[in-house]
Amino acid sequence: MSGVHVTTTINGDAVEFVCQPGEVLLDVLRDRVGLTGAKEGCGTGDCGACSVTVDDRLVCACLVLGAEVEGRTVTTVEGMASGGKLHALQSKFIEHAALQCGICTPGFLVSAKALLDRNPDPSETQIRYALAGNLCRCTGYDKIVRAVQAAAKELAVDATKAAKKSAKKAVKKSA
Amino acid sequence: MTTDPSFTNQTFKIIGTRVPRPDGLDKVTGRARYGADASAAGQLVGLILRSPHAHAQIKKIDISKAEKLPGVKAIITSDDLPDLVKGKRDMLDILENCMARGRALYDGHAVAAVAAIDAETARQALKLIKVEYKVLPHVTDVDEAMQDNAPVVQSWVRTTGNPESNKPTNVCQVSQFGHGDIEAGFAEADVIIERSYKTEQTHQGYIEPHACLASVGPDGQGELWVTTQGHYTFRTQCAQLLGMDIAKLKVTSSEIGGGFGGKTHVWMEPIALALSRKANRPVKLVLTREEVFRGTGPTCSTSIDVKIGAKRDGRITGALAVLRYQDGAFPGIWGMLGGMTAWACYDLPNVKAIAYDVLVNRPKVAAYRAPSAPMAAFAVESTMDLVAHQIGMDPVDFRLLNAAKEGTRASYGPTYGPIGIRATLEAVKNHPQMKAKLGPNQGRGMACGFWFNFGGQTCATINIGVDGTVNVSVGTVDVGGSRASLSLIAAEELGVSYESVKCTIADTASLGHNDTTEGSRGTFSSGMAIIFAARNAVNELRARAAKTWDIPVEEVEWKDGQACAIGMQHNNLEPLSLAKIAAKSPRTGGPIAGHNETVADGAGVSFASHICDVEVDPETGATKVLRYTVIQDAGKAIHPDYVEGQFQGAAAQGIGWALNEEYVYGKDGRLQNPGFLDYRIPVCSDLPFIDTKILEIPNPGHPYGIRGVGETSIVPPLAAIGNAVSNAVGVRMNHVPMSPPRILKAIKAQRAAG
Amino acid sequence: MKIAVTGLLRGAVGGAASIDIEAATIRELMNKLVERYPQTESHLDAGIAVAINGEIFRDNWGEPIPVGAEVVLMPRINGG
Amino acid sequence: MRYEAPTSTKDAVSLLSKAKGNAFVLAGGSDLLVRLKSGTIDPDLVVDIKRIPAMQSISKSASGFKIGAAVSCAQLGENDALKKAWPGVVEAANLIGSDQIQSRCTVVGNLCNASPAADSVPAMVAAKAKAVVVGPKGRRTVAVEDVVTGPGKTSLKKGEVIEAISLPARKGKTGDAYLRFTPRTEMDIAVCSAAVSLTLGRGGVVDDARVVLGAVGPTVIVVPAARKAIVGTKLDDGAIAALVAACEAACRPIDDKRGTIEFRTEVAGVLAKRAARIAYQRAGG
Repeated sequence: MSGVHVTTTINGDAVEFVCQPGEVLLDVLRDRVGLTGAKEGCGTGDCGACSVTVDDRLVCACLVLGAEVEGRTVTTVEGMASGGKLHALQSKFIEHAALQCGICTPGFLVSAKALLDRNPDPSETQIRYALAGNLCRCTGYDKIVRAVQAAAKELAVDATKAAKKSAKKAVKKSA
Repeated sequence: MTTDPSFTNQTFKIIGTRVPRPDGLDKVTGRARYGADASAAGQLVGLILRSPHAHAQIKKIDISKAEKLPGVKAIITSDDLPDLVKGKRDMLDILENCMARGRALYDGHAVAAVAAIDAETARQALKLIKVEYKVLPHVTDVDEAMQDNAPVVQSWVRTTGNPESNKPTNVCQVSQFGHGDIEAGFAEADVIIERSYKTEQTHQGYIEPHACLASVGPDGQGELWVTTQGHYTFRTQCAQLLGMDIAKLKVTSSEIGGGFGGKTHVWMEPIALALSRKANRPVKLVLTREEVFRGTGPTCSTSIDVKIGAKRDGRITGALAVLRYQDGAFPGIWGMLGGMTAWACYDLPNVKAIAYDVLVNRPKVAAYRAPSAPMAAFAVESTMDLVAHQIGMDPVDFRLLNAAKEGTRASYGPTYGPIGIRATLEAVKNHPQMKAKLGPNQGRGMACGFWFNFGGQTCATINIGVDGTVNVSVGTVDVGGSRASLSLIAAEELGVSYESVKCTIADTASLGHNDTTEGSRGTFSSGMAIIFAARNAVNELRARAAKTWDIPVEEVEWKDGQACAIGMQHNNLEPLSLAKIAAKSPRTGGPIAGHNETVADGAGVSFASHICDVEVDPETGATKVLRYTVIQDAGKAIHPDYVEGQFQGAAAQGIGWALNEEYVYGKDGRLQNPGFLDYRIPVCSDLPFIDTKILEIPNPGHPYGIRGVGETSIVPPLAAIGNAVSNAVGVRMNHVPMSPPRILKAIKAQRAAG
Repeated sequence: MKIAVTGLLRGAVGGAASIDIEAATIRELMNKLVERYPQTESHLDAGIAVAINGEIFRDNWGEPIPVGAEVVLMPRINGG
Repeated sequence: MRYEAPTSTKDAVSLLSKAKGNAFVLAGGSDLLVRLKSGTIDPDLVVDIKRIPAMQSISKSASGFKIGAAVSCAQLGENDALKKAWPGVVEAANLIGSDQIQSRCTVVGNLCNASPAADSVPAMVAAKAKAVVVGPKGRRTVAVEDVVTGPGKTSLKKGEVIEAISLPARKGKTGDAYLRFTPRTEMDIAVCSAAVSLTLGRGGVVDDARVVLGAVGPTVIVVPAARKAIVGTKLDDGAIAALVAACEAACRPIDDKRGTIEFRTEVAGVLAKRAARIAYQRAGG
C-alpha cells in the first residue's frame, strides 16, 4: 500500500494530498480535504449526490479516482458562492423551497450550474433531462425545476445588465 | 398551486406566509452536517458482515484470523449482545434484527461487525471472518408463507387476534375491523364486484444511507451522532439493548437526509456503540446503498382481495377486504394498519376488513409514509372504479355519494368529527384537469386516500435573549422544513418577527423525551407544545412588565408582541415590547423562558384525492405521467411551500411505486436489485410538474387547526394511475408495480381475448 | 357504558365487538379492562389507543370520559 | 493496487503486457470503478489512458472518423460532423447514463465492458465500425462485433488495448438510428435495443441495411434476415412486418430482473421497426 501524491486545484485553491491508488475522489474530498458538501448516496453513479466538476465537466466524484485529478481543476458546492454572495441557483433554491431534507441539494446545484453554464436558457424538458442523474426523494422535483428556471431568468437579467454596462464603458472610452 | 382557506375562520399575522427556511443557507452551501459528515479524533471505521442466505442456521463464526489482522480493534457477534431486555419481545426483535442470533433470517441479515483503523483494514477483516451456515428452506412470498407446508420463519410465533391459534405458523396476527352485517349487505346489492390484487415490496429510498458516529467509554457514558427521525427513541432503544443508563447516553440528531419512516427505529446504531465500547474508541459506521436495501426496513409486499356490493343508485351496501401483508422476518402491525385504513374514506353501513400479518424471509419491515395504506387503497380504489363503471356512474360522483362525513362511523371504529374527504372530491370535480382533452392512448384516473396522523409525547422550550430574539428548542427531528414552520408558530404566538426566532433541534441531554418524527406529527405536536410554551413565556413577560410598572399582573395584557396595561388608571403607560422587557430581565428576575411538556393528542385524520393523466405506449407497455394534481386537506397550512412540497414528494413516491419500484427476489431468496440502478425511483425527466391544491379544514384538536400533512398523499397514486391506465388502454392492472412487462402482457392477453 | 372493541383486542375479549365497562377516565377504563379480561394486559403493554367521541388518545390516561360518549378501543399505531 | 497514467499507447501496452496479476484499463471508469468498489474485481494494476494524446481526439478524414479511446461520450455529442454523419451512433453513445456519466464514459469502455446491454455497441456494429487494437505484437483492426465474445468477455489478448474506433465515411443517402427500451426515461440499463443503418438507392428504395439487436442475447445480434426483409423495399407495411418477424425470431434473451423473455422479444421487434423508420427518414426516404 503506497500512496499517490496528487497536486490539484480545488475551488480555486492549490491543494496537495496523498491518497490510496484505489481511493475515489469523493472519499478524498470528504475524508482528506475536509469538504463534506458532496454526499455519497449510492457509490455507483446512480444518484448524483456527489456531483462535482473536474475541468468544468460534471462528474460523480464517487466514480473518479483521487489519483486522476492530478493537475486538474475540481469544483464542489463549497466553491459556488463567491464570498458572501450566493450563486443565483443557491438563492433560488432557498426562495423556491426547492429542498426538503437537503441531502441531494449540493449535487443538484452543481449539476444545474453545469447546465446553465452550457445552456443559459434551457426548456423545462432540457432541465429535467439534464438533472436526471440527480435523485431527489423529497420534492417530486417540481420546486427544483422551478428554482432552476428562476435562476436562469435572474442570470440572464444579470448578463444583460453586465453587457449594457460594458457597452456603456466602451462608448465612454471611444468617446 | 392554490390554497383554499375558506373553511378556516382564524386569522393569522405570519402563519401561512412563505418565509425562507432557517437551515437553507447551510444546505445550499454544503455546510449542513448529515449522518456521515461528523468525525472524531481517533475514530475507527465500522463495517458489518451480512448473511448471503435467505434463511440459514449459523453453526459457527470464526473470528480468530480477523482478530489477528493488524489494525483491527474490535469484532462483535451476537455473543457480545446478550439479551438484557429479559425476552421483551419487541425489543429482542430489534436486537435480533441488528445482529442474527443463531439464525440468519433474510439475505442481508447482519451476523458480525468489525471496527478497524481504516476502511481497507475493516474490509479485509470482514473477509477473514469465517461463518459456517446450514442453509434452511426459505419463503419470501406472502401467500406462500401462509400455506401449511411453508417453512416457518420464527418457531416461537403463534397467531394472536381473532381467530387465535396455538401451532407454529408464519401468521403472527389476524385483526378484524368493521361493523354492520356484511352478508346482508351483499344480499341487498344489485352489483357485486370481487377482485384480487398484489403489490410488491418497496423501499423508502431516502438518499442518505444510515450513518452514525458512536463513542462509549468504560465509565458507561456515551455519545451518538446519528441520522434518525427520533433521537430520543434511539437513545431509549440503544440504552436498553446495551444495558446503559438512559441519562448517560447523549444522542444528537444530525441533519437527516430523508427518512419517510425508515429511520424510526435502530438498525446498526447499537452495533456501532457496542464496537466502540469494546474498542474504547469512537466508531463511525456508514451503510452502503446495497446494505440499505438489503439490511434496513422496506415496506410490505401484499396480497389483497376486495369485494364491493352496491345498489343501482350507487349506494354501497357491503364492503369486504381480506388483506395479507408480509412483515419481513419479525412480527409487525402492518397488515392491521392496512385493515384499518382500507375503507376509511367511505360511509358504509356494512363493512369488514380481515388483516393478516405474515412472516417471510425478508428484511424487518419498517414504516413507510402512511404505512400500509397505499396498498389497501390500491385494491379498494381500483374496485371502486370497477363498480362505478358497472353501474354506469361517474367515478367521482360514485365516491361523493359514498364518502364519509362528520358523524360517519369510521370502518376502524370511532365516529368522525369534521373531515375533508368530500371537500377534496368536490375540488376534483371542479378542477380544470377533469375537463382537459385527452389524446389517443391517454387516460385519466382519480383515487382517494386516508391517513390517521399522530401526536404523542412532546417537549418544547422557549428562551428569550436580552436583545429580544427568541430561541426555540424542540425534540422532533426536522425532516422536511419543520424548523421554518415551528419558528412561524413561535413568532405568531409571541407577536414577534419570524427573523427574530431561531429554532434548534435539541439533543437528548437538553430537552425531555420527544416521540419520533413519524405519523406526520412533527409540526402538529411540536407546534402545539410551542404554542403552550409561548403562552407560558407570555405569562412571564406580563409578570415582568407588571413588576416594571409596579401594578398587578392581572392588569397587564399581551397584545401584538407587547405588554399593555389595561384600564383607565394606566392609560399613560407606554406598552412594553418583548425586546424592552427582555432587556430589563436581568434585573426583573433573570432569564425569561417558557416550556411545555405534553402528550399532543387530538391529531386530525386527513384525506387526499388525486387526479392523474397518463399515456400508455400500447406496443411496449410504457406509461408516462402527463399531468398530476394533488388535492389534500391540511387543516391549516403553516408554511404553504413545505405543505406543497410534502404533497408533491408523497405523490412522486406513489408514482414510482405504481410504475417501477419493486424488490426483486430470486429463487434463492436473495435480493436481485439492491441499488438505485435497478431499484428504479423516479428521475426528474419521468415526472411532470405536480399541481397542488391545499384545502384548510381545521382540526378542532389543535389550537391552530393543524393536521399532519406529510403522509396522506402517498396513498392515492397507485390506484389513480391504475385507473388512468385502465381508461387509457382498457386493461385493469391488478399487480403493482404496473411495469411495462406487466402492462404489455395484460394488453396482449386482452387482444387475444378479443 | 358500551365500549367498542376493534382489531386484535377482540381476540382478547372473547371475540366480542363491544363490552360493557363503567369508567370516568381512560385510566379507570384500562384498570377495569385488565381486571375483567386478563388477556388484554399484553395488548396494554404493546399499546392501546382510545377514541373518545372520535378523538384518538394514545398516552393521555388522565383524559376524562364524558357521560354518553362514544368510546372505541383501538390498536396503538405508528406512522412513517 | 498500482495506478499508472502513461502518456503514450506504447507505454500503456508495455505496462499492461508486463503486469503481474490483474491489470485493467481505466478510461471513463463508469463501469470499472463500480466493480472495483463492490469487490468484484481486485486489480493489481490500473492503467489510466486519459493522458495519452493519441486517444484524446476525434479526427475526420476521407475514409471516415476515428474516435480516440479516451474521448468521452459527451464529446461525441459535441462533434457536429460526427453527429451529422452517424446520428444513430452518437445518440446511442449519448444514452449511456446521466450527464455525469456522459462526461466520463467512452464507447471503447462501453464495448470492452462487454455487457450485452451496452448502448453504443449495436449502433457501432450497425455502422460497421472497427476497433484499432494495439498490443505487444503491433496493431490490428477488428470489426466491433468480433471484440465481444460473451457477457464480460472480449477477444483482446493480454497487453492489448483499443486505441480508437473507426467509422466509415458516409456516401449517398444514408441514415442510422438507435432505440432502446428502459422503464424510466433515463438512468436505466437497456432492457432491449435495436440499431438500424441503411442506404437508399433510387426512388427511396433501401439498397443496403444492417439491423442489430442488443440485450436479447449474450452478445449483440446482427440480423441478416431483417436486412433481407427491407432491402429492395420502401419500408412498406409488409416489409416492416417481415423485419419485425425476423428480429423476433433472432432474439435469444433471458428472464431477469430487468425484463422477461416474452417482453424483450416483442419489444426488440417494436424498436427495430421504429429505428428503421427513423433511419429511413434520416436517409431522406
